[in-house]
This record gives sequence, structure tokens and C-alpha cells, in this order.
Amino acid sequence: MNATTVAPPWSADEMMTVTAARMLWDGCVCFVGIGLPSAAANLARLLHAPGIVLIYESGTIGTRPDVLPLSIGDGELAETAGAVVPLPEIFAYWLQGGRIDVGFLGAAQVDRFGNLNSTVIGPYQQPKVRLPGAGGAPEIAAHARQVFVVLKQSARSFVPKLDFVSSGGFLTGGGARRLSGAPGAGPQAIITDYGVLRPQAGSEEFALAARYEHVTAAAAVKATGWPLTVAASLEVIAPPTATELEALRALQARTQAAHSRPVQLPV
Amino acid sequence: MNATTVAPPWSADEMMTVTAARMLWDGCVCFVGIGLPSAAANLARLLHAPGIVLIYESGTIGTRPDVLPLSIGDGELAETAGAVVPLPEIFAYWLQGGRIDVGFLGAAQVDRFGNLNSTVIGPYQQPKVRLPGAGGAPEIAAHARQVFVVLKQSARSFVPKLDFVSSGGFLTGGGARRLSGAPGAGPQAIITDYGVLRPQAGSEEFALAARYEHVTAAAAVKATGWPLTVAASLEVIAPPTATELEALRALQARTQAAHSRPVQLPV
Amino acid sequence: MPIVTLTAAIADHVRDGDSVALEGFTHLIPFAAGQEIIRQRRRGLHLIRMTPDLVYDQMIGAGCARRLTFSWGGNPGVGSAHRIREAIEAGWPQPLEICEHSHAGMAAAYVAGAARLPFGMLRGYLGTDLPAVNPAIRSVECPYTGERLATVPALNPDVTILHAQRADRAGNVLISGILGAQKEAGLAARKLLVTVEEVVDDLGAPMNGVVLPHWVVTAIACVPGGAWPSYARGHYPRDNAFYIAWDEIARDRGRFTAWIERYVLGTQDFAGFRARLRADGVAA
Amino acid sequence: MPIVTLTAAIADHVRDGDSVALEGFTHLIPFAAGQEIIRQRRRGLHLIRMTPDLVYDQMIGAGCARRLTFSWGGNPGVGSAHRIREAIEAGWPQPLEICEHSHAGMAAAYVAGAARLPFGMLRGYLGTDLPAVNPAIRSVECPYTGERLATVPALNPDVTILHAQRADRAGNVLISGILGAQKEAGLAARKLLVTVEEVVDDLGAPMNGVVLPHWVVTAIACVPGGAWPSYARGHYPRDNAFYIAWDEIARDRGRFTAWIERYVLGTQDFAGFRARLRADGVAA
Repeated sequence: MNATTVAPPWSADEMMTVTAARMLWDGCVCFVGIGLPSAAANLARLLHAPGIVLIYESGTIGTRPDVLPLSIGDGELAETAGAVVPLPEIFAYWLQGGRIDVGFLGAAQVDRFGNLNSTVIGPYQQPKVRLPGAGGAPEIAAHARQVFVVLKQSARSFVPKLDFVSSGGFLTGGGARRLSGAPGAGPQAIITDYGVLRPQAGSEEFALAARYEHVTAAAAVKATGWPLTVAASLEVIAPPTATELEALRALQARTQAAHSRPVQLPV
Repeated sequence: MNATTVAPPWSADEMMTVTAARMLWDGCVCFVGIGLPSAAANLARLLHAPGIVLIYESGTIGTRPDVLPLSIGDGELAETAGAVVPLPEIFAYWLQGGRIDVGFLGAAQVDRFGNLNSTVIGPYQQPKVRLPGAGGAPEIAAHARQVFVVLKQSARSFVPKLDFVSSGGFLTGGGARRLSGAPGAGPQAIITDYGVLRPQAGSEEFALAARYEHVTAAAAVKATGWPLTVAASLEVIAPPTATELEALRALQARTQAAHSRPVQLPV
Repeated sequence: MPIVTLTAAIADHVRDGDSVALEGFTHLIPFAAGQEIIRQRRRGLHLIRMTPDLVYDQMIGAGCARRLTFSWGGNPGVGSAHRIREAIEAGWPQPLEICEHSHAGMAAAYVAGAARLPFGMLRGYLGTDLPAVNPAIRSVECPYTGERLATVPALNPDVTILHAQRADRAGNVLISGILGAQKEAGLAARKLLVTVEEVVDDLGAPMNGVVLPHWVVTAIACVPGGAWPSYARGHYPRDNAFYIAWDEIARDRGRFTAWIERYVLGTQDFAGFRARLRADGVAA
Repeated sequence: MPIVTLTAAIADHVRDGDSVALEGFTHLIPFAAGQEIIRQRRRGLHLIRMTPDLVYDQMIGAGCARRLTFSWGGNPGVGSAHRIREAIEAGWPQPLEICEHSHAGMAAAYVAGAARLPFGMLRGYLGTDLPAVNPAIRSVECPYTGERLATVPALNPDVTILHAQRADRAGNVLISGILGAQKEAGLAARKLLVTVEEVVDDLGAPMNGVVLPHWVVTAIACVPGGAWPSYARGHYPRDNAFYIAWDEIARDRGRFTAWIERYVLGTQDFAGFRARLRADGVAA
């Protein structure tokens, strides 16, 4: 990370996870992906949002895993869920049904309007790097009441033009999304290892709205492939508290232990 | 009944039920309605078709009730079913999915092409008699591989023109059904209190194909509101065997006893 | 998601003129809720239900409804729904507009409503007169095969009311047994009211059981017996004798009106209803 | 519905050039069946799967497929599906045509397939480039609102293969836990093969449990452990360590090919596969 001060005693992932967790509220219905979003949502649940409702696209509704899943469909998610439904139902009745407050998305690339690429680097037919693809993202991006994007900032990931639009943010900005018929309000935050970007009113272009204590706005601008606007009233994000870090590290440790437990198949 | 000989020692309903039951085969997947079809399908199951698969539109698949249900959704159907699924699934995956061998339908009126009216007598907007309506029938008629209609014969029920088409048989005949896009083969038998009508090749008009021993073809023609064709090789249907009658009467007696058992509500 | 009395649930959430779906396909029919709507004298409702049977016979006969969307209306296994018939045939106690579907069409409309799609699609209504009398039944062309498929507009009731076996104290609801289109009707609605047989500490839902999470439920009322004369699997069976008896009660305007007066309008609530039935020797 | 060996099930029912869907969303992935297809050297398959992860990494890397319909292809929680990547990026071991959807689109396509509708419909793909690269993604106009909705053609695989916990001797199949689109993929197929952890006398399905009745199942093979390294709820957990280890195996053509030779092509059947894994100290 291009931090301009001494690196703090927590990792960029930890800072991002804590920042994302703080954005979730008690009772919030959250459509969670694997990795950092899952860690953030569960951290929120363990701290200030015990009534948060976690939905994974594998079909688990209201799940309360003790350890983080490695995959979107680990057994832990089903065993601790309030309901386990078929996957087509998740997408039709729960996501498209407009019942999701917050959808979390990652990507390989984001542009200034919060559009995301998780499909391909290079031309689609002649890929330089073929990525896993869109998965649930296009419809999470369309239907969740708001979307939080989590992505480390660099000129390679924060690009002027996506190689491929896997899921729509504000499209070309300036109200284009609303005209497209997408029901949700779109991406409302991009959480990076420098801080948080928010869409500006009117243009809907993302600007740096908050930075971590140990980074500068100038460094964030440098790590962005487009001329990043910095908000006049740039907020500073409080560092992780001891409580937050402890809870997160305990969760990660439990997860680590669970995932390295050997599996015994039936004879 | 306009029987021309001495009435036999079984009722018209019993004769019709036994006749319908005989048309079902072991392993047949049968979409069953309440009343006579349900009695016939269960009688077949108790006699020659132990592997018959009974599906009721309430969502019960492979049900094996000990007593006949009064309604399409009696508890007995669920408790003895192989699977109990949501009703929308029954219509989408199982009926429209083309998995039904035989659908049973009743009606208030049938015409010479096996179209059925269960909606209204008189004009739709100014009904003389408002009937319950189509329910599951339109799509059973369209999708079941074949349909058996069960209806007592009279000039009032076997009419030259329906007051309303609730579900399609051969429509206007002569291949009209096939052109309509209905996947199933349509009504292949009308089981009445005189015998069995079958569609004629080409015209698809129903003709009397078989009669019960104790009735004449002339009486069947007289009980029909259109000029009923009688098949050159008119078959005679064997009377109910003692085994058939005993099994049916025992089933009806069990049912009677179960349905008059008083219900105790929780306090 | 508050747990309230049935009286309060209906008072707070069902308005004159609302579109209201009481679902339950033979099983778990919310009779007590329907009667409470009668008792509170709601008027001008657009009633929605696949199988308007006794519960809507009562509500329509009592004058609650101006419109009915349905696919089969009768007394299952017995015969006519006499009050619905008289409303349609003779406009008594008031005219009743009808919007008539097949079961498959209604089911597709609820599914579309739950999925917040504007319409549902089926290979249906082929060769029938229903599209001729229901202009809501239309069609789309398949963009791959050119085939025309029937469409129905999504159903999104203002209020759906269900009866279920059980809720936990957080308001999660478990349904078990014959499901009808209950879940779809519940998720299609703007507000979802649920009456239950019991409120428990632990829902005890089996894996892949049918659960409505508390955050999609508007209010819950604990009404044991609230599905009578239909049934609640695990609690009491269907009272087939009452369905048969209803035929005589509902056949006659006067007798029907007296029944509604005595048992519904003349009682305070569902407890009063049951007490009066018991006093009159009806098993309830 | 016969209960047969896995060898016979694949030999009898999977043909070169078939469209084949191995479903299971993280849970109950039919790995043993996929490996048997490799072992029997099927070629030119059109593979269909929402999440082509390790099972299709193996089949595609081994040269079974000419086409892939999918919505997310990777090693869940780990990273790339290296063999799928190399097939797409470099045409090794042979070129791979792709037909790419979103999860919601694939799910709608299976649902349409199960319901024998020609297409599925969703409010989806909004603002994305997917319709530009997948001409199968089209649209219809709502006949009520005029809104345009995305469509996907129904998926009806020649063969769907599932893994489940249990079958009874009649061939009824019970699935419990995370369901993915397994039931829909199964009902959409022309033939349905199921591998199970155990065959029992009494299926013991709970009320409203997910059951595939024997008469929609083409053949069943009893293959305990057949979902490894994915999992079977109630039998064994997901072998996350193997998913992580696979990253190294699959990253390199040579190492991958050696793995397939040693464990799949070089063994007689799934029992042989497991014996060799055990001999090599891999927990299986």
C-alpha cells in the first residue's frame, strides 16, 4: 500500500473490513459475498448489529455462522440459517423481490461511475486474463437498495474505462442508471485501502469522501486511474478499535482452525 | 338413469368409478381431482396398479391416502405423500412440465369435441347458474398426455354448444387442437353412466365406443344433445367384479367414517 | 415485527377498499382473520384468493367485497359457494366484479408478484373462453421460438393474510404441510399478517422447511384454532362435517345472515365466536 | 428406475456431444460422476453449470468439453479455475466456446427448462456487457407496463447429474441442505442421473423436504463420498484444504495432467480413485 506514513499495526484488509462493518446497521438485510464482505457482515453482527440479516446467494437466509465460509455454500451457512431455500428463489423472490438493503460487491476493475468488471481483462474474445465472471453481481447491482463495493485502490483496478461491464453502477452517470430501469439506488460507497469513495450528487462520479488516518488524499489520487475528485470536507476514518480488531482476529482465527481440520470421508 | 333393463345391483357412480379405474395402469402418473376421479385412481391403486403415482393439485405427489379426501387438500394427502411441494411448482414443473400421463376432469357440460364447461350456465355476464369455475382444468386439459372426462350423460350435460369453454378438448375438431399448441393428446375418453365415448380418428368427434351391459346404445344416443355416433364395433364393458365392488365400497365406508369423526379444536 | 391481537392486526392494517388476499389451499385457511374483517365491517375490498370457499362465502355474503379475483369458487367436495353465487348471479348483498383465472394463471400471478416482475407467463388458457372475459389475460411472443405464451399481470395485494402453525418470539413463521400459494402470496403483498396456532421460543424449523422470516412479516396474532373449519397440520384435522353443514346455512340468505349475526357480528372476537359455537353444540 | 454402478450409469447415459449439467452449488457436487466421464473419455460435451469450479476444471482440462454454459467459473474462495482459464485464454487442450450468464439468468433458464417454457424472464443484465457477447440474452416487452425484461432461453440438458444424500430402493431421492438449482436442473433434463451417499429402505423425508420421485430419475448409483472434495450435509464436510491445494495442482498443465493420469485415468473406478488418494496420504 502506498501509505505515506508509517504503516499501522493492522492490515489493509482489516481496516477495510472494519470500515465496511461500520456501515451496516442492526436489522439491515445484507446480501453477502465471500471474502471481505462476508467478514465485514459477520463482524458487524458480532459487534453492533446482532439483528443483521445475512443472505448468501447459495440460498441461506438469516445465517449466523460461527466461522467464516470459504465458499458461498459451506455447510456452516445452512446449519445456522433461519431458512435454506432453492437458489432460483433467492434471486427471484429475495433479490429481485426488492428485499435487500445492502449488497456487497468486489471486482477486478471499477470505473468512476461505480461500474464493475469481474469478467475479463483484455478483449472478451481474446482475453488477456479470463476472470471468474459476473456470478450474482449484475442483479445484486441492479436490485439491492444500495451497493457497497470493496476493492483495493490502484491505477490497474480504478480505471478510466472498464474492459467489460459485468455489473452496472451509475452507467454513464448523470441519471443514466435511473433511466435504465434498475430499481436499486446503485453503489453508494467504494471501500478501498485508502478510504471511502462516494458518488457526487448530479454527476454520480465517485469522489474520495473519507480517508484513513495514516494515508493522504494525494496518495489516493495517485492510486486512481482517473482524475479522482477529493471532497472539500474530506472525513477521516477512525482507526479500528481494540474491540473491533479483537473480534475480527478471533473470527479469522476460528475460521483458520476450522478450515484446516482434516476431512474424513465415509467408507 | 335411463337404463333399458333392470337396474343392476351397483350404482351408476360405482360402475363409472370401476370403469375409470380399469383405464389406469401400474406406474401411470395421474393428476387427480376430487370426487369420482379420486375414488377411481385410489381404487386402481388398491387393485391392479399399486405403483400408480397420484398427484393432487394441492401439491401432494405420490400420495397414498387410506381414505378418500373430501377436499383437494385434506391432511391425509400430505401425510401419505412422497413429496409435498408448493402449488405453483405443481402447475409449472409437474403439469406444464409434461410429466402427467393422465388427467381426470369433470364438468357441467361437454360438447362433441370434448371441450368442457365448468364456469357458467347462461351468459357469462348474466349467469343463470354460476358454477365454481375452471380451477386447474384448463392446463390439465392442455398438458396431460391424455385426459379422461367423467360426466353423467344427459341432453343438458352433453350439449351441441357449450355456454362457456372452460377447458379445451379438440376445440373445433379435425386437428384444431394440435394447431393450438396444446402439448397433450387431449381427451381420449369420456366415461359416462352409459359407457365410454372415444374420439374418432380425423374428425375428433366423440362417439360411443363402449356401453355397459345393462344399457343400450339407443338410450345413450337419446341422452346426448348432439347426434351421437355409435361405433360400428361397439364394445360391452364387463360389469364390476366382486373384488372391485368390495374394494370400492370398503374405501367409501372408511372415508365416510373418517369424515364424520368429530373435530376437537385446541383450547 | 410485533405480536398483537387479531383485533388490532385487522384494525391497524386492513383498510376499506384494500386488495386483500387470504390464502391457504384447503389447509391453513385464515378463517378467524376473515371473520374479524367481517366483524370490523370492512367494505369495498378487492378479495383475492385461488379458491374462494367458505371464508370468502362469509365475507362476500356479509358485504365486505366489491371485487373478487379467483380461479375456483365453491365448497370443496360439497358443492356451491352459495353466497358467492348469489353475489354474482343476483348482486346480493351488492354487485361483485370478478376477475377470473385458472389455478395455473393465479399461481403464475402470485409468483410474479413475489418476484416483483410485472407479469407471469405460462403455456395456458389454450382454447378457453377465459381470455375473452378477462382482458387481463394477454400474451407475449417467445423471442426464441416465436411461440405465443399466455401472460397474467402480477398480483401484489395490499395485504396478504395467512394462517400458520407456529411463530417464534422474533416473529419468524413456520408453515408445514400443504402449502398452496401461501408463501408466494405472502411475499407478493405490501403487508403480511399471519395468525398462528402457537408462539414458541424455538421455531424448530426442519432443514429446507418453509419459513417466512420476521422481517417480511408485518404483524402476527396468536389464534389457536384460527383455521377452523379448515385445518392446521399437527394441531387439528379438517372439519369436513362443518363444510357439509355450511351448504344448508349458506343456501338461504336469511339463515346465512342470522349465522353471521349470531356468531361473528354478535361476538367480541374469535374467543367469543368459539364460545358461542360451543354453547350451540358445534364442535369448536 | 434402476440402481446401477456409476460406471454403468455413465456408460449407458452420457454420449459424446451431449449437453450435460453437473449441478450442486458448492454442496453435493457430483465429483465422482465428473471423474467417471473423464475416465470413460467422453468428448465434445456441452457442459452446463452455474459455477464451473473444480469438477469442470478437471473435465475441461482433461479434454471432455467443446462448450461451456455458466455464470461464474473459479475456485470458490481460492481464485482461478486454471484449466478453464487456459481453455478459454489459450485453447488448451482444445478451444472452448462459452455461453455466459449471470447467476440470476442461469437460474431463470433452469426454471424455464423444468417448467418446459421456451424461455425464462428476469429484470436482469441491466447496464452490463453480457448481452453484447451472449446473443442468447434477449428481451420481451411486458404486455401491461411496456417495460422491457431480459430473457434467457430455457436450459434442457440431455443429461443432468446430481449428487444427493439418500435414495430409497424404489429410487426416490432426498436432498437436504443447500439446494442450488439442483432440483430445477434435474427436472429440466431429458435424463437424470443421481449419485447418492446411501440407499435405504425408508427415505425418511421430512414434510416439505426436497424429494425427486423415482419416476423422474433415470438411474441411481450409490457412491459414498462421491461429492468429495465438496460435501454432503450429514455425511462429511467440505474439504477446504483440497480446494486450496488444487490451486497448485491445476496451475500447471503438466502437474494437472499427471494428477488426472494418476488418480482418474489410471484408476478403475471411484473406489480405485479413493484408494490411490489414501495411498498418497490425501484424506479421502
